[in-house]
Amino acid sequence: MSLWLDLLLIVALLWIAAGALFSRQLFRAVVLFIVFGLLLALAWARQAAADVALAEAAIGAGLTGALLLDAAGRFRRVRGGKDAGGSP
Amino acid sequence: MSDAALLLITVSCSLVGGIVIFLLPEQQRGWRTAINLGAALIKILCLLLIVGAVLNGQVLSVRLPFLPGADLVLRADAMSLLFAILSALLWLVTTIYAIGYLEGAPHRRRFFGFFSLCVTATMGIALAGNLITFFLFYELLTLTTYPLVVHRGTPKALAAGRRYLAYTLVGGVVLLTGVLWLQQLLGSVDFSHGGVVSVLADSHRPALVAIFALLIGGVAVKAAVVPLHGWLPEAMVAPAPVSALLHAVAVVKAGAFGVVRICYDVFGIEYAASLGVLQPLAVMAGVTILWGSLRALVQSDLKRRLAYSTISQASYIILGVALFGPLATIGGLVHLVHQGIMKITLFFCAGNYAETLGIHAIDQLDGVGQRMPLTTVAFTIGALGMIGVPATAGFVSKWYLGQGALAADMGWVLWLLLASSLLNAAYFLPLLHRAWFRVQRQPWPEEHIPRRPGRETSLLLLLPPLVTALSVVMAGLWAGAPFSPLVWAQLITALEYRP
Amino acid sequence: MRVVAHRLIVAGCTVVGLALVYAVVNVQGPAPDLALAVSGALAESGVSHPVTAVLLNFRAYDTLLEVAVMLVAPLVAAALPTTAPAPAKPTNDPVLQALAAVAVPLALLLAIYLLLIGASRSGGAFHAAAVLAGALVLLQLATGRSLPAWLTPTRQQPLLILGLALFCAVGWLSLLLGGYFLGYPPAWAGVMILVIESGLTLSLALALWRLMP
Amino acid sequence: MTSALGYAIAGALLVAMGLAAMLLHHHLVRRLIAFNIMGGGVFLVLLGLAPGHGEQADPVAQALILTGIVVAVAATGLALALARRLHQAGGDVRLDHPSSREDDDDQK
Amino acid sequence: MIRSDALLPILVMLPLSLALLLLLSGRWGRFLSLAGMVLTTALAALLLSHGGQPLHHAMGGWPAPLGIGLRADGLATLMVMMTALVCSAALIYGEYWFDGAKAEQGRQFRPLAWLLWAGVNALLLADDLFNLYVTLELLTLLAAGLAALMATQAALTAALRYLMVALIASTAFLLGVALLYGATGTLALELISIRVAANPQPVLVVAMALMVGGLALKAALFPLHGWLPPAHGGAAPPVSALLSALVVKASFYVVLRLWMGPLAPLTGGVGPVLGVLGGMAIVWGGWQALRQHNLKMVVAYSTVAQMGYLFLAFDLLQGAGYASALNGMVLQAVAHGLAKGAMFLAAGALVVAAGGYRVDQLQGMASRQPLAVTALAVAGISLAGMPPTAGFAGKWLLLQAAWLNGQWLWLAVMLAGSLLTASYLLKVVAVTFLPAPVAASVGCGQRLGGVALMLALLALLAGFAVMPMLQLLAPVATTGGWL
Repeated sequence: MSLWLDLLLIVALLWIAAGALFSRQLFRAVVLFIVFGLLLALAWARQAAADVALAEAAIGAGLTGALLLDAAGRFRRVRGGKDAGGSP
Repeated sequence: MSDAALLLITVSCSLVGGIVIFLLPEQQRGWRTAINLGAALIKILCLLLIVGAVLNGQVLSVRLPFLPGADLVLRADAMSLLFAILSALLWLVTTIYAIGYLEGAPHRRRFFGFFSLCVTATMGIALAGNLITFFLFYELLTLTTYPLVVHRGTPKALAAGRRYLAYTLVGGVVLLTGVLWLQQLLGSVDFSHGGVVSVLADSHRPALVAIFALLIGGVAVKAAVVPLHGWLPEAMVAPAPVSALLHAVAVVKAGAFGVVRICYDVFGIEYAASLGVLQPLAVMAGVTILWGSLRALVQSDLKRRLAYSTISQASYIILGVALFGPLATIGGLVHLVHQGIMKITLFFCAGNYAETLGIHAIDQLDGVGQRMPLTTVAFTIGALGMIGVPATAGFVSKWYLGQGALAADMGWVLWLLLASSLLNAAYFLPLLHRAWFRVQRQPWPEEHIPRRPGRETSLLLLLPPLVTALSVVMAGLWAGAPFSPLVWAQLITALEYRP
Repeated sequence: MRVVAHRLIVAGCTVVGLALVYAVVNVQGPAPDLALAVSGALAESGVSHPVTAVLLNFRAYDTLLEVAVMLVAPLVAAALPTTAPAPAKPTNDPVLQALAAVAVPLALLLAIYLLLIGASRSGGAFHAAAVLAGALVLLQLATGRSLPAWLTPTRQQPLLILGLALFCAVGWLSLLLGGYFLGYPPAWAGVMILVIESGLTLSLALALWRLMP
Repeated sequence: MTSALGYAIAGALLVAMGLAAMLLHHHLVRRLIAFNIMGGGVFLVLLGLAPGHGEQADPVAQALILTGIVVAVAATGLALALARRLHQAGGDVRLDHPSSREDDDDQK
Repeated sequence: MIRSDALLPILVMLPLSLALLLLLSGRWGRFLSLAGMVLTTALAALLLSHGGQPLHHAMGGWPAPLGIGLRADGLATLMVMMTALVCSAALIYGEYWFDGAKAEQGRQFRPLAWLLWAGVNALLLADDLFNLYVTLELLTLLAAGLAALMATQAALTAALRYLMVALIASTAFLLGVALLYGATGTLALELISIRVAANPQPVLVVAMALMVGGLALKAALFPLHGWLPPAHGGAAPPVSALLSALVVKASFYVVLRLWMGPLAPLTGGVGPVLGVLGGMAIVWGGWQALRQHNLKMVVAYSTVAQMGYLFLAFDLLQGAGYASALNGMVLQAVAHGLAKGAMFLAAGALVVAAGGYRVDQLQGMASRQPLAVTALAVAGISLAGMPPTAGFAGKWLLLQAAWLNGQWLWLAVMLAGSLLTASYLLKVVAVTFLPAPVAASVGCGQRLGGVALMLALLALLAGFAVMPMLQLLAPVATTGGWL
């Protein structure tokens, strides 16, 4: 049972990470990254690493996420015209 | 005073002098002159003390740790002293000349500073007791002469400087490779009479031939052996004292001295002969002698003609070494000194012509003998010496070289000497003819120093060539006197060919 | 050209991924003697929570350097000469303001709780600082102001380095008393750690907040 | 297969994915996302491979990860601070591939 | 009474604490910085006086596997001394360079530079794998921040690009740490060495590849060097000096430490790879330096080439040439640190005096800025490996190692590299002898050049202190530093 839960979590982690990495829209990528952070916190909790889980949620997902959100908004229209968030 | 201190002071007094000169403000002419002359005199004094010791049969040496398995060794033996004294004396003369020559010119601080460093390097080469020390000072010489070559700061001077470094640095790398290789075979390579490599097993002989080629190739660049001579004529753009330095005191001499050292005190002349490397060396020297003379013949610029003459003459020294035999060796070694004093005389005179009257080309020389008689007398003595006219120093050299060739049973060398002397005559005699026997046809190109009664040019410019010209005659006339270059060369030869 | 480069990158990263998976699967781990050592020395560490013991006692030096790392970003940001920053615009969102009114005091309490609990359970300076920084951000969003006006960036400097300075001070003290660097006497360890952590909480919170634009 | 190993493998895959994204993207924010995901992957490997799995995960590994998380946010914060300044100075936050600029430098 | 081994943490904590004090102090900062410089250099000299006897300090009093150790052997000692000299020179130079309109940046430069000093010392003395990671990260962020200090568009872009590359590298290194930790269960370098030697499993090869690869990236090893020239060339001169002389070298130092310690059983196949890349770096870096028209870019590409020597030497670190190669690479590292620091400082002085970056603007500098030109030339002589500098000693030993191992190709590459170095430096120095243009006389004292010359002369004088330095290294050379 718990193994299945872990497996599910792993698949979700990879899936969301892929989305965050290769999403076409920058904003969406950042949101997915925050979700990834929260899932990762869950993964830490599953591995009995409560300290890391807390820190991941607060710093990894929360603060880094906020930073990136702000940056995504700020740098949306970079010099040189078209939206830079597009996937290559 | 201990041996170590004596040797270190000998080498470093000009180093300290040079550094102080760099620190002095440009305007401090008096102090600069005092330091220059003071350092030169201290150096000569030290060398005299060393001569005294060496004549008593001592070999002074000092050893400082430097790299693992490679100490810095300074060592004074008869051969070092031959070169050391020559360059110390000529340095003094050249410094006096340079003070007069650069009167009022810019950047004198830089010039004299590097001039001093350059002599430090030369002294180090002369007194080096092993290959690594030799290499160290050899590279130092390259570096310290560069600023002198480009001193004028013209694009032409920079091009000459680039060429000079291109040749000498590559030469340095070749030399380094040879040093490294030999170091691997032998450990530390201290110079000693009769050579040090003969202890190696016969299986190393091919390697030793290669090492010989590398070492000689490295030093032959500075000795301007054809085809490695390309930098020398270009470097003529430098001021006349620098040319004198390059040709007679430091660079070319260092290269030739390097050949002598490597043949005698690294390989041992007999071992080198048994390796069969001397024959090619002799051929190289022969080619250089002829090629240099032929090229000199077609130069229309006075200093360039002198430069090609140097290329030719420097190889007499190498020829003397390569002929294998005591007589030829004496000839080569004594030519180390004789060529120095003769060539420096010629360059001083050429500098005087240029500085006083603006004469650079040969066809401007017409009638200069009347305008500048003393300078022209000195020039004549130098030129006759180069040709090898009896009663001059050059004759002594050629005499012994010829004897050596006969003793070595190499007749072709005799023909070579004859041909070279004819060529020498062919490119020097017309100059003398123009100077003495033609009348001035056109005004002097640029008369910097006006004629005054009894003084054809400034005293500082006039005295040095007269002194060196006098020494050319004396070396020719009293070749057998005690302490003459010839006697000294015979002493060294006796050591090298000791059974 | 670009496409080729991309394919190369993808292929390369696939290889890297495979190598990593191979490595991860094949690790032959040793006996967990380090974890045992941690629990063995826990009694002398001054705290009962092993992670805190590692962070602030056994490997406190790492943490000290890490706090120095944390200091770099705000320092550099302050060092870069900027044109005048855009004036903060307060959002007049009543919901946000109400939320802030409730959440900020709660966050403050939570931070203090996390700080104190760190000695025995999960928690500690880093968590407390993150919560505190979050509260500051919320306050900024709701009211347009967070820190008091007199606390200009220059005046924040002492607060910013407080944690590291305390850390260093304790280290120097322990050295000057003839001991090892940051070698607390067991009796004092708990107090020392709490002092350092309190300073760290404030400094890290400020540093994290300063990272925010 | 234990779940710890599973997480470690996931970590390895995350690193590879993150690396690919880091190299493929030029936009700074995307690179920072990739960097943080790579970091997460490394931490998963670190904890997953850490010896000993009792009731609590290896405290040393936990402490290392905590340190790592703080370092990562510091790096992200610094990068964004620089980027904001660059943006202000009129620069482009889409950074070219680090090794493809050789020739541009010569032309300066 | 203070423990004698407290010297090690003090060498880290003194610069760190000073950096904090400098953040608070206003006008007194300059004097504080100067006093700290003297003190820290004196402490480095004190460490030197231990004669390379290994010194060890257990942080927190916790012995190695549990706690973090600091450790100084001859190698670390030499590097600490070199760091002290370069940092001092850069800081003094900074006091003169950041003046007038740049005074504000100068105030920021000081604490950051002191933090960097602390970070470098921490890295040099680290005896713990994760501690190495933290110090590397500290240096990376500081380097990026310092490189961006001038806040021009070019500097910021270069700094960001560097940061991105360095972060990939750090991540790779950390992953290597994770694998090693998983495989050995410890972070203490000495214990890792023992356990790796006892059970050299294939995983370790991956860990090694990750760590060495990451560090090579940070050390700008060819072909991963693209980030370096703009970042180092575009920064303020004292910053360039610190980055090129110390930060890049720190990564090399970590490779060397790991190479001789934990990774020693695994290095067989990796040496030739590093050798090839190093050789290519020598040639390519030298060639690029020759092609540059921007003075600072010449110097920056020269760093790429010189790092090539250091990495090529890893392939010489074997067989009969082992001791020679080790001695040579350490000397080379020390010599390059001093010389490259001097060179960037001198280049900075020349750029100020010439009012521009281009090499052809340097006309007349030989007479207008003799100290800076001399510094450039002397440093260049050391870099080109010409006697009697420390650079010559380093290259001589490396050549000797190549000879002893029969690695003829490397011998040729190193010799050719010397000539390349000489050529690009000659290109620069030659221009300074041309007569100065009449106009364009920017007022600039000799102080900047003077500081640069001091550092360059140290590179020269170090050439006469080779034997004492090698004595310090003797235990390292025979035991590999560990065990």
